[in-house]
Amino acid sequence: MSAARLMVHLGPEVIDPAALLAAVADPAAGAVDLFLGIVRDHADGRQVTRIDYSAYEPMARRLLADLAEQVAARFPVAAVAITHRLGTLAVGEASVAIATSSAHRAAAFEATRWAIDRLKTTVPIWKLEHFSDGTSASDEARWVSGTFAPDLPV
Amino acid sequence: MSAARLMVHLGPEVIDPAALLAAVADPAAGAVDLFLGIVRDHADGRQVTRIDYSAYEPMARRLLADLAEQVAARFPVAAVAITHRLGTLAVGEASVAIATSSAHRAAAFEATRWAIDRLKTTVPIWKLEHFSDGTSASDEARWVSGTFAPDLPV
Amino acid sequence: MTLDVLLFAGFRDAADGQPVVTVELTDATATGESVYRALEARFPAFRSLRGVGRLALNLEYRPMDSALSPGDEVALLMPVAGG
Amino acid sequence: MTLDVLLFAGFRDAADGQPVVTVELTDATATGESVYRALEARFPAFRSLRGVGRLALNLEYRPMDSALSPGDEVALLMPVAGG
Repeated sequence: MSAARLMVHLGPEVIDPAALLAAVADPAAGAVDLFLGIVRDHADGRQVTRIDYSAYEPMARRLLADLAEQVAARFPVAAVAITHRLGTLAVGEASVAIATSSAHRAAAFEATRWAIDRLKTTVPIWKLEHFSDGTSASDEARWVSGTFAPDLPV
Repeated sequence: MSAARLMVHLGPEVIDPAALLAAVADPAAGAVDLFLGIVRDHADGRQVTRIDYSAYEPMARRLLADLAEQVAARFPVAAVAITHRLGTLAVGEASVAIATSSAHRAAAFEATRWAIDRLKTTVPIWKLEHFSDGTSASDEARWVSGTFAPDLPV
Repeated sequence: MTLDVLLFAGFRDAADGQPVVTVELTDATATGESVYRALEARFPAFRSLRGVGRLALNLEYRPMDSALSPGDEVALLMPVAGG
Repeated sequence: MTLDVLLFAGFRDAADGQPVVTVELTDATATGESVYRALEARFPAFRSLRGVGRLALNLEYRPMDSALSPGDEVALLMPVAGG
Protein backbone atom coordinates (compact mmCIF):
# COMPACT_ATOMS: atom_id res chain seq x y z
CA MET A 1 0.00 0.00 0.00
CA SER A 2 1.55 3.27 -1.09
CA ALA A 3 -0.25 5.05 1.75
CA ALA A 4 1.83 3.26 4.37
CA ARG A 5 3.76 5.53 6.74
CA LEU A 6 7.52 4.98 6.63
CA MET A 7 10.25 5.90 9.14
CA VAL A 8 13.95 5.11 8.85
CA HIS A 9 16.96 6.14 10.91
CA LEU A 10 20.69 5.40 10.92
CA GLY A 11 22.95 6.77 13.61
CA PRO A 12 24.79 6.30 16.90
CA GLU A 13 21.75 6.87 19.16
CA VAL A 14 20.64 4.06 21.47
CA ILE A 15 17.64 2.32 19.90
CA ASP A 16 14.34 2.98 21.69
CA PRO A 17 11.83 0.23 20.85
CA ALA A 18 8.97 2.40 22.14
CA ALA A 19 9.75 4.99 19.47
CA LEU A 20 9.40 2.36 16.73
CA LEU A 21 6.15 1.05 18.22
CA ALA A 22 4.82 4.62 18.34
CA ALA A 23 5.89 5.16 14.73
CA VAL A 24 3.84 2.20 13.47
CA ALA A 25 0.75 2.79 15.65
CA ASP A 26 -2.34 2.99 13.43
CA PRO A 27 -6.05 2.71 14.23
CA ALA A 28 -6.53 0.29 11.32
CA ALA A 29 -3.76 -2.04 12.53
CA GLY A 30 -4.63 -5.13 14.55
CA ALA A 31 -1.07 -6.45 14.63
CA VAL A 32 2.43 -5.12 15.23
CA ASP A 33 5.62 -7.13 14.87
CA LEU A 34 8.90 -5.72 16.20
CA PHE A 35 12.25 -7.37 15.54
CA LEU A 36 15.38 -6.44 17.46
CA GLY A 37 18.87 -7.54 16.47
CA ILE A 38 21.03 -7.69 19.58
CA VAL A 39 24.78 -8.04 20.17
CA ARG A 40 25.14 -11.52 21.66
CA ASP A 41 27.95 -12.78 23.85
CA HIS A 42 29.23 -15.50 21.55
CA ALA A 43 30.04 -16.25 17.92
CA ASP A 44 31.53 -19.46 16.54
CA GLY A 45 32.09 -20.65 20.09
CA ARG A 46 34.15 -17.60 21.09
CA GLN A 47 33.33 -14.90 23.62
CA VAL A 48 32.29 -11.61 22.01
CA THR A 49 33.00 -8.46 24.03
CA ARG A 50 31.64 -5.77 21.69
CA ILE A 51 30.90 -5.00 18.03
CA ASP A 52 31.80 -1.87 16.07
CA TYR A 53 29.17 -1.04 13.43
CA SER A 54 30.22 1.11 10.50
CA ALA A 55 28.43 2.06 7.30
CA TYR A 56 28.72 3.83 3.99
CA GLU A 57 26.31 6.27 5.56
CA PRO A 58 24.74 8.18 2.67
CA MET A 59 24.19 4.99 0.67
CA ALA A 60 22.97 3.06 3.71
CA ARG A 61 20.42 5.81 4.48
CA ARG A 62 19.20 5.73 0.92
CA LEU A 63 18.90 1.95 0.89
CA LEU A 64 17.09 1.92 4.23
CA ALA A 65 14.54 4.33 2.78
CA ASP A 66 14.26 2.16 -0.35
CA LEU A 67 13.84 -0.91 1.86
CA ALA A 68 10.95 0.66 3.78
CA GLU A 69 9.25 1.48 0.48
CA GLN A 70 9.79 -2.06 -0.81
CA VAL A 71 8.26 -3.52 2.36
CA ALA A 72 5.20 -1.30 1.92
CA ALA A 73 4.91 -2.30 -1.75
CA ARG A 74 5.16 -6.04 -1.03
CA PHE A 75 3.03 -6.41 2.09
CA PRO A 76 -0.32 -4.90 3.18
CA VAL A 77 1.19 -2.91 6.03
CA ALA A 78 -0.05 0.29 7.62
CA ALA A 79 3.41 1.50 8.64
CA VAL A 80 7.09 0.49 8.59
CA ALA A 81 9.86 1.74 10.93
CA ILE A 82 13.51 0.75 10.55
CA THR A 83 16.40 1.94 12.72
CA HIS A 84 20.02 0.81 12.51
CA ARG A 85 22.60 1.87 15.05
CA LEU A 86 26.26 2.71 14.35
CA GLY A 87 29.32 2.82 16.60
CA THR A 88 30.54 0.53 19.36
CA LEU A 89 27.84 -1.66 20.93
CA ALA A 90 28.14 -3.76 24.07
CA VAL A 91 26.65 -7.24 24.48
CA GLY A 92 22.89 -6.94 24.98
CA GLU A 93 22.50 -3.71 23.03
CA ALA A 94 20.22 -3.53 19.99
CA SER A 95 21.93 -2.88 16.67
CA VAL A 96 18.81 -2.88 14.52
CA ALA A 97 15.07 -2.60 15.06
CA ILE A 98 12.28 -3.12 12.53
CA ALA A 99 8.59 -2.68 13.29
CA THR A 100 5.61 -3.10 10.99
CA SER A 101 1.87 -2.84 11.60
CA SER A 102 -0.96 -4.39 9.61
CA ALA A 103 -4.66 -5.17 9.84
CA HIS A 104 -3.97 -8.91 10.27
CA ARG A 105 -0.94 -10.56 11.85
CA ALA A 106 0.42 -12.59 8.93
CA ALA A 107 1.43 -9.45 7.03
CA ALA A 108 3.28 -7.91 9.98
CA PHE A 109 5.26 -11.10 10.71
CA GLU A 110 6.13 -11.63 7.05
CA ALA A 111 6.96 -7.98 6.35
CA THR A 112 9.28 -7.67 9.34
CA ARG A 113 11.08 -10.89 8.55
CA TRP A 114 11.49 -10.02 4.89
CA ALA A 115 12.81 -6.58 5.87
CA ILE A 116 15.54 -7.87 8.19
CA ASP A 117 16.60 -10.56 5.69
CA ARG A 118 16.82 -7.94 2.95
CA LEU A 119 18.55 -5.36 5.14
CA LYS A 120 21.29 -7.84 6.04
CA THR A 121 22.13 -8.52 2.38
CA THR A 122 21.75 -5.08 0.79
CA VAL A 123 22.42 -2.18 3.17
CA PRO A 124 26.15 -1.26 3.28
CA ILE A 125 26.84 -1.80 6.97
CA TRP A 126 29.71 -3.87 8.38
CA LYS A 127 30.55 -5.16 11.80
CA LEU A 128 33.90 -5.64 13.46
CA GLU A 129 33.52 -8.25 16.20
CA HIS A 130 35.84 -8.07 19.22
CA PHE A 131 36.68 -11.31 21.00
CA SER A 132 38.21 -12.17 24.30
CA ASP A 133 39.86 -15.39 25.36
CA GLY A 134 39.03 -14.55 28.94
CA THR A 135 42.25 -12.74 29.86
CA SER A 136 41.69 -9.02 30.32
CA ALA A 137 44.60 -8.05 28.10
CA SER A 138 43.42 -9.92 25.04
CA ASP A 139 41.48 -8.17 22.30
CA GLU A 140 41.18 -9.64 18.86
CA ALA A 141 38.87 -8.31 16.20
CA ARG A 142 37.58 -9.61 12.87
CA TRP A 143 35.14 -8.41 10.26
CA VAL A 144 31.99 -10.50 10.35
CA SER A 145 31.70 -12.20 6.98
CA GLY A 146 28.84 -10.74 4.99
CA THR A 147 26.62 -11.56 2.03
CA PHE A 148 25.17 -9.75 -0.95
CA ALA A 149 21.62 -10.48 -2.07
CA PRO A 150 21.86 -12.53 -5.29
CA ASP A 151 19.92 -9.95 -7.31
CA LEU A 152 22.45 -7.13 -6.78
CA PRO A 153 24.49 -6.25 -9.89
CA VAL A 154 27.93 -7.90 -10.01
CA MET B 1 15.46 -25.77 25.72
CA SER B 2 14.21 -26.49 29.20
CA ALA B 3 16.47 -23.75 30.59
CA ALA B 4 14.49 -21.01 28.85
CA ARG B 5 13.12 -18.30 31.13
CA LEU B 6 9.31 -18.00 30.99
CA MET B 7 7.01 -15.15 32.03
CA VAL B 8 3.23 -15.06 31.66
CA HIS B 9 0.60 -12.61 32.86
CA LEU B 10 -3.17 -12.23 32.53
CA GLY B 11 -4.95 -9.21 33.94
CA PRO B 12 -6.47 -5.76 33.44
CA GLU B 13 -3.17 -3.84 33.49
CA VAL B 14 -2.14 -1.84 30.42
CA ILE B 15 0.46 -3.85 28.48
CA ASP B 16 3.98 -2.41 28.65
CA PRO B 17 6.05 -3.70 25.71
CA ALA B 18 9.27 -2.61 27.46
CA ALA B 19 8.50 -5.02 30.30
CA LEU B 20 8.25 -7.93 27.87
CA LEU B 21 11.46 -6.91 26.12
CA ALA B 22 13.21 -6.73 29.50
CA ALA B 23 11.81 -10.16 30.42
CA VAL B 24 13.36 -11.81 27.34
CA ALA B 25 16.72 -9.98 27.44
CA ASP B 26 19.54 -12.53 27.49
CA PRO B 27 23.27 -12.19 26.74
CA ALA B 28 23.13 -15.27 24.50
CA ALA B 29 20.26 -13.87 22.40
CA GLY B 30 21.00 -12.16 19.09
CA ALA B 31 17.34 -11.75 18.16
CA VAL B 32 14.11 -10.67 19.80
CA ASP B 33 10.69 -10.78 18.19
CA LEU B 34 7.76 -9.00 19.84
CA PHE B 35 4.18 -9.37 18.62
CA LEU B 36 1.40 -7.04 19.73
CA GLY B 37 -2.28 -7.71 19.09
CA ILE B 38 -4.10 -4.39 18.95
CA VAL B 39 -7.78 -3.38 18.96
CA ARG B 40 -8.39 -2.08 15.46
CA ASP B 41 -11.05 0.33 14.37
CA HIS B 42 -12.91 -1.94 11.98
CA ALA B 43 -14.20 -5.49 11.58
CA ASP B 44 -16.20 -6.88 8.66
CA GLY B 45 -16.50 -3.35 7.30
CA ARG B 46 -18.07 -1.96 10.48
CA GLN B 47 -16.67 0.62 12.89
CA VAL B 48 -15.42 -0.90 16.15
CA THR B 49 -15.52 1.37 19.19
CA ARG B 50 -14.11 -0.95 21.88
CA ILE B 51 -13.71 -4.62 22.83
CA ASP B 52 -14.43 -6.27 26.18
CA TYR B 53 -12.02 -9.14 26.91
CA SER B 54 -13.13 -11.81 29.37
CA ALA B 55 -11.60 -15.14 30.35
CA TYR B 56 -12.04 -18.25 32.39
CA GLU B 57 -9.18 -16.84 34.41
CA PRO B 58 -7.72 -19.77 36.35
CA MET B 59 -7.77 -22.01 33.29
CA ALA B 60 -6.47 -19.25 31.01
CA ARG B 61 -3.55 -18.61 33.40
CA ARG B 62 -2.73 -22.29 33.45
CA LEU B 63 -2.89 -22.58 29.65
CA LEU B 64 -0.74 -19.47 29.18
CA ALA B 65 1.91 -21.07 31.41
CA ASP B 66 1.59 -24.34 29.45
CA LEU B 67 1.88 -22.37 26.21
CA ALA B 68 5.13 -20.69 27.28
CA GLU B 69 6.55 -24.13 28.17
CA GLN B 70 5.46 -25.55 24.81
CA VAL B 71 7.14 -22.67 22.97
CA ALA B 72 10.38 -23.32 24.86
CA ALA B 73 10.14 -27.05 24.11
CA ARG B 74 9.53 -26.53 20.38
CA PHE B 75 11.94 -23.71 19.55
CA PRO B 76 15.54 -22.93 20.61
CA VAL B 77 14.58 -19.80 22.53
CA ALA B 78 16.36 -18.17 25.46
CA ALA B 79 13.19 -16.69 26.95
CA VAL B 80 9.44 -16.37 26.36
CA ALA B 81 7.10 -13.67 27.72
CA ILE B 82 3.34 -13.68 27.17
CA THR B 83 0.85 -11.12 28.49
CA HIS B 84 -2.87 -10.99 27.78
CA ARG B 85 -5.02 -8.12 28.94
CA LEU B 86 -8.61 -8.34 30.22
CA GLY B 87 -11.38 -5.75 30.51
CA THR B 88 -12.54 -3.00 28.17
CA LEU B 89 -9.97 -1.88 25.59
CA ALA B 90 -10.16 1.13 23.30
CA VAL B 91 -9.06 1.16 19.66
CA GLY B 92 -5.26 1.24 19.51
CA GLU B 93 -4.72 -0.56 22.82
CA ALA B 94 -2.77 -3.82 22.96
CA SER B 95 -4.74 -6.88 24.04
CA VAL B 96 -1.88 -9.36 23.85
CA ALA B 97 1.91 -9.24 23.68
CA ILE B 98 4.32 -12.10 23.05
CA ALA B 99 8.10 -11.74 23.03
CA THR B 100 10.75 -14.38 22.46
CA SER B 101 14.53 -14.19 22.27
CA SER B 102 16.92 -16.59 20.58
CA ALA B 103 20.51 -16.85 19.39
CA HIS B 104 19.44 -16.56 15.72
CA ARG B 105 16.45 -14.75 14.31
CA ALA B 106 14.54 -17.61 12.65
CA ALA B 107 13.70 -19.18 16.01
CA ALA B 108 12.37 -15.95 17.53
CA PHE B 109 10.13 -15.20 14.53
CA GLU B 110 8.81 -18.75 14.37
CA ALA B 111 8.34 -19.13 18.12
CA THR B 112 6.41 -15.87 18.46
CA ARG B 113 4.17 -16.66 15.52
CA TRP B 114 3.47 -20.19 16.71
CA ALA B 115 2.67 -18.85 20.17
CA ILE B 116 0.07 -16.31 19.02
CA ASP B 117 -1.56 -18.84 16.66
CA ARG B 118 -1.76 -21.38 19.48
CA LEU B 119 -2.93 -18.84 22.06
CA LYS B 120 -5.83 -17.79 19.85
CA THR B 121 -7.16 -21.35 19.54
CA THR B 122 -6.53 -22.78 23.01
CA VAL B 123 -6.61 -20.16 25.79
CA PRO B 124 -10.17 -19.56 27.11
CA ILE B 125 -10.52 -15.86 26.38
CA TRP B 126 -13.43 -14.26 24.56
CA LYS B 127 -14.05 -10.85 23.10
CA LEU B 128 -17.24 -8.83 22.88
CA GLU B 129 -16.88 -6.33 20.04
CA HIS B 130 -18.80 -3.06 20.25
CA PHE B 131 -19.82 -1.37 17.01
CA SER B 132 -21.07 2.03 16.09
CA ASP B 133 -22.97 3.10 13.00
CA GLY B 134 -21.66 6.61 13.55
CA THR B 135 -24.52 8.00 15.60
CA SER B 136 -23.50 8.64 19.18
CA ALA B 137 -26.49 6.82 20.65
CA SER B 138 -25.86 3.53 18.84
CA ASP B 139 -24.04 0.68 20.54
CA GLU B 140 -24.28 -2.86 19.31
CA ALA B 141 -22.15 -5.71 20.58
CA ARG B 142 -21.40 -9.24 19.41
CA TRP B 143 -19.13 -12.04 20.52
CA VAL B 144 -16.26 -12.44 18.08
CA SER B 145 -16.53 -15.93 16.62
CA GLY B 146 -13.75 -18.14 17.90
CA THR B 147 -11.97 -21.37 17.05
CA PHE B 148 -10.68 -24.40 18.91
CA ALA B 149 -7.37 -25.96 17.87
CA PRO B 150 -8.18 -29.25 16.10
CA ASP B 151 -6.20 -31.32 18.59
CA LEU B 152 -8.29 -30.34 21.63
CA PRO B 153 -10.52 -33.14 22.96
CA VAL B 154 -14.14 -32.94 21.72
CA MET C 1 -25.21 -35.48 42.01
CA THR C 2 -25.30 -31.69 42.19
CA LEU C 3 -22.65 -29.71 40.27
CA ASP C 4 -21.91 -26.05 39.70
CA VAL C 5 -21.22 -25.32 36.03
CA LEU C 6 -19.21 -22.25 35.07
CA LEU C 7 -20.41 -20.44 31.95
CA PHE C 8 -18.67 -17.81 29.82
CA ALA C 9 -19.38 -15.67 26.76
CA GLY C 10 -22.22 -17.06 24.59
CA PHE C 11 -23.02 -19.86 27.05
CA ARG C 12 -23.46 -17.33 29.85
CA ASP C 13 -25.80 -15.31 27.63
CA ALA C 14 -27.74 -18.53 26.89
CA ALA C 15 -28.22 -19.00 30.65
CA ASP C 16 -29.79 -15.57 31.02
CA GLY C 17 -26.47 -14.06 32.06
CA GLN C 18 -25.72 -16.38 34.97
CA PRO C 19 -21.96 -17.08 35.42
CA VAL C 20 -22.65 -20.23 37.48
CA VAL C 21 -25.59 -22.61 37.15
CA THR C 22 -26.16 -25.46 39.59
CA VAL C 23 -27.46 -28.60 37.89
CA GLU C 24 -28.84 -31.81 39.36
CA LEU C 25 -27.56 -34.83 37.43
CA THR C 26 -29.49 -38.11 37.70
CA ASP C 27 -27.49 -40.29 35.27
CA ALA C 28 -25.80 -43.30 36.87
CA THR C 29 -22.50 -41.98 35.39
CA ALA C 30 -22.73 -38.23 35.04
CA THR C 31 -20.70 -36.77 32.15
CA GLY C 32 -20.24 -33.48 30.36
CA GLU C 33 -23.06 -34.64 28.12
CA SER C 34 -25.35 -34.96 31.17
CA VAL C 35 -24.51 -31.40 32.11
CA TYR C 36 -25.30 -30.17 28.64
CA ARG C 37 -28.69 -31.95 28.61
CA ALA C 38 -29.56 -30.46 32.00
CA LEU C 39 -28.75 -26.97 30.71
CA GLU C 40 -30.77 -27.52 27.53
CA ALA C 41 -33.75 -28.55 29.63
CA ARG C 42 -33.56 -25.33 31.61
CA PHE C 43 -32.39 -22.87 28.95
CA PRO C 44 -33.70 -23.55 25.43
CA ALA C 45 -30.96 -21.29 23.96
CA PHE C 46 -28.46 -24.08 24.66
CA ARG C 47 -30.12 -26.25 22.00
CA SER C 48 -28.86 -24.15 19.09
CA LEU C 49 -25.33 -24.20 20.56
CA ARG C 50 -25.13 -28.02 20.79
CA GLY C 51 -21.79 -29.29 19.47
CA VAL C 52 -20.24 -25.82 19.49
CA GLY C 53 -18.63 -25.84 22.93
CA ARG C 54 -16.08 -27.88 24.82
CA LEU C 55 -15.91 -29.26 28.33
CA ALA C 56 -13.31 -27.99 30.79
CA LEU C 57 -12.81 -30.29 33.77
CA ASN C 58 -10.56 -29.07 36.60
CA LEU C 59 -8.99 -26.45 34.30
CA GLU C 60 -8.26 -28.84 31.43
CA TYR C 61 -9.99 -29.56 28.13
CA ARG C 62 -11.61 -33.01 28.37
CA PRO C 63 -13.89 -35.04 26.07
CA MET C 64 -17.57 -34.20 26.53
CA ASP C 65 -18.28 -37.79 27.62
CA SER C 66 -15.80 -37.63 30.52
CA ALA C 67 -17.21 -38.89 33.82
CA LEU C 68 -17.72 -36.20 36.46
CA SER C 69 -17.30 -36.47 40.22
CA PRO C 70 -18.67 -34.33 43.06
CA GLY C 71 -16.33 -31.39 43.64
CA ASP C 72 -15.06 -31.27 40.06
CA GLU C 73 -14.69 -27.79 38.59
CA VAL C 74 -16.81 -27.98 35.45
CA ALA C 75 -17.07 -25.30 32.75
CA LEU C 76 -18.57 -25.07 29.29
CA LEU C 77 -16.45 -23.08 26.86
CA MET C 78 -17.48 -21.41 23.63
CA PRO C 79 -14.84 -21.39 20.85
CA VAL C 80 -12.03 -19.21 22.14
CA ALA C 81 -11.22 -15.84 20.58
CA GLY C 82 -8.34 -14.31 22.53
CA GLY C 83 -5.49 -12.31 21.09
CA MET D 1 40.79 10.72 -15.19
CA THR D 2 41.33 11.12 -11.47
CA LEU D 3 38.74 9.67 -9.09
CA ASP D 4 38.37 9.43 -5.34
CA VAL D 5 37.38 5.92 -4.27
CA LEU D 6 35.65 5.39 -0.93
CA LEU D 7 36.68 2.28 0.95
CA PHE D 8 35.04 0.51 3.91
CA ALA D 9 35.66 -2.46 6.18
CA GLY D 10 38.05 -5.02 4.68
CA PHE D 11 38.79 -2.87 1.62
CA ARG D 12 39.82 0.00 3.87
CA ASP D 13 42.13 -2.35 5.78
CA ALA D 14 43.59 -3.51 2.44
CA ALA D 15 44.42 0.13 1.64
CA ASP D 16 46.41 0.51 4.85
CA GLY D 17 43.42 2.04 6.63
CA GLN D 18 42.75 4.86 4.20
CA PRO D 19 39.00 5.73 3.87
CA VAL D 20 39.53 7.49 0.53
CA VAL D 21 42.11 6.67 -2.12
CA THR D 22 42.63 8.85 -5.19
CA VAL D 23 43.35 6.81 -8.32
CA GLU D 24 44.49 7.90 -11.76
CA LEU D 25 42.67 5.96 -14.48
CA THR D 26 44.22 5.80 -17.94
CA ASP D 27 41.72 3.47 -19.72
CA ALA D 28 39.87 5.09 -22.63
CA THR D 29 36.64 4.11 -20.88
CA ALA D 30 37.28 3.96 -17.16
CA THR D 31 35.10 1.42 -15.28
CA GLY D 32 34.85 -0.11 -11.82
CA GLU D 33 37.23 -2.72 -13.14
CA SER D 34 39.80 0.00 -13.92
CA VAL D 35 39.48 1.27 -10.36
CA TYR D 36 40.04 -2.19 -8.98
CA ARG D 37 43.16 -2.74 -11.09
CA ALA D 38 44.57 0.61 -9.97
CA LEU D 39 44.02 -0.36 -6.33
CA GLU D 40 45.59 -3.80 -6.85
CA ALA D 41 48.65 -2.12 -8.35
CA ARG D 42 49.06 0.05 -5.29
CA PHE D 43 47.88 -2.28 -2.51
CA PRO D 44 48.72 -5.97 -3.07
CA ALA D 45 46.12 -6.96 -0.42
CA PHE D 46 43.39 -6.14 -2.98
CA ARG D 47 44.47 -9.12 -5.10
CA SER D 48 43.18 -11.72 -2.68
CA LEU D 49 39.85 -9.85 -2.46
CA ARG D 50 39.23 -9.84 -6.21
CA GLY D 51 35.65 -10.82 -7.04
CA VAL D 52 34.52 -10.41 -3.44
CA GLY D 53 33.29 -6.82 -3.54
CA ARG D 54 30.77 -4.75 -5.42
CA LEU D 55 30.83 -1.34 -7.03
CA ALA D 56 28.67 1.48 -5.69
CA LEU D 57 28.24 4.36 -8.11
CA ASN D 58 26.49 7.51 -6.88
CA LEU D 59 24.99 5.59 -3.94
CA GLU D 60 23.67 2.68 -6.03
CA TYR D 61 24.94 -0.84 -6.67
CA ARG D 62 26.15 -1.00 -10.28
CA PRO D 63 27.91 -3.68 -12.37
CA MET D 64 31.70 -3.62 -11.97
CA ASP D 65 32.10 -2.85 -15.69
CA SER D 66 29.99 0.33 -15.48
CA ALA D 67 31.59 3.36 -17.13
CA LEU D 68 32.68 6.08 -14.70
CA SER D 69 32.68 9.83 -15.23
CA PRO D 70 34.58 12.62 -13.46
CA GLY D 71 32.69 13.67 -10.34
CA ASP D 72 31.05 10.27 -9.80
CA GLU D 73 30.93 9.07 -6.20
CA VAL D 74 32.64 5.70 -6.38
CA ALA D 75 32.93 3.16 -3.57
CA LEU D 76 34.04 -0.44 -3.23
CA LEU D 77 31.91 -2.48 -0.85
CA MET D 78 32.76 -5.69 0.92
CA PRO D 79 29.86 -8.15 1.42
CA VAL D 80 27.48 -6.40 3.80
CA ALA D 81 26.89 -7.63 7.33
CA GLY D 82 24.45 -5.26 9.00
CA GLY D 83 21.71 -6.22 11.39
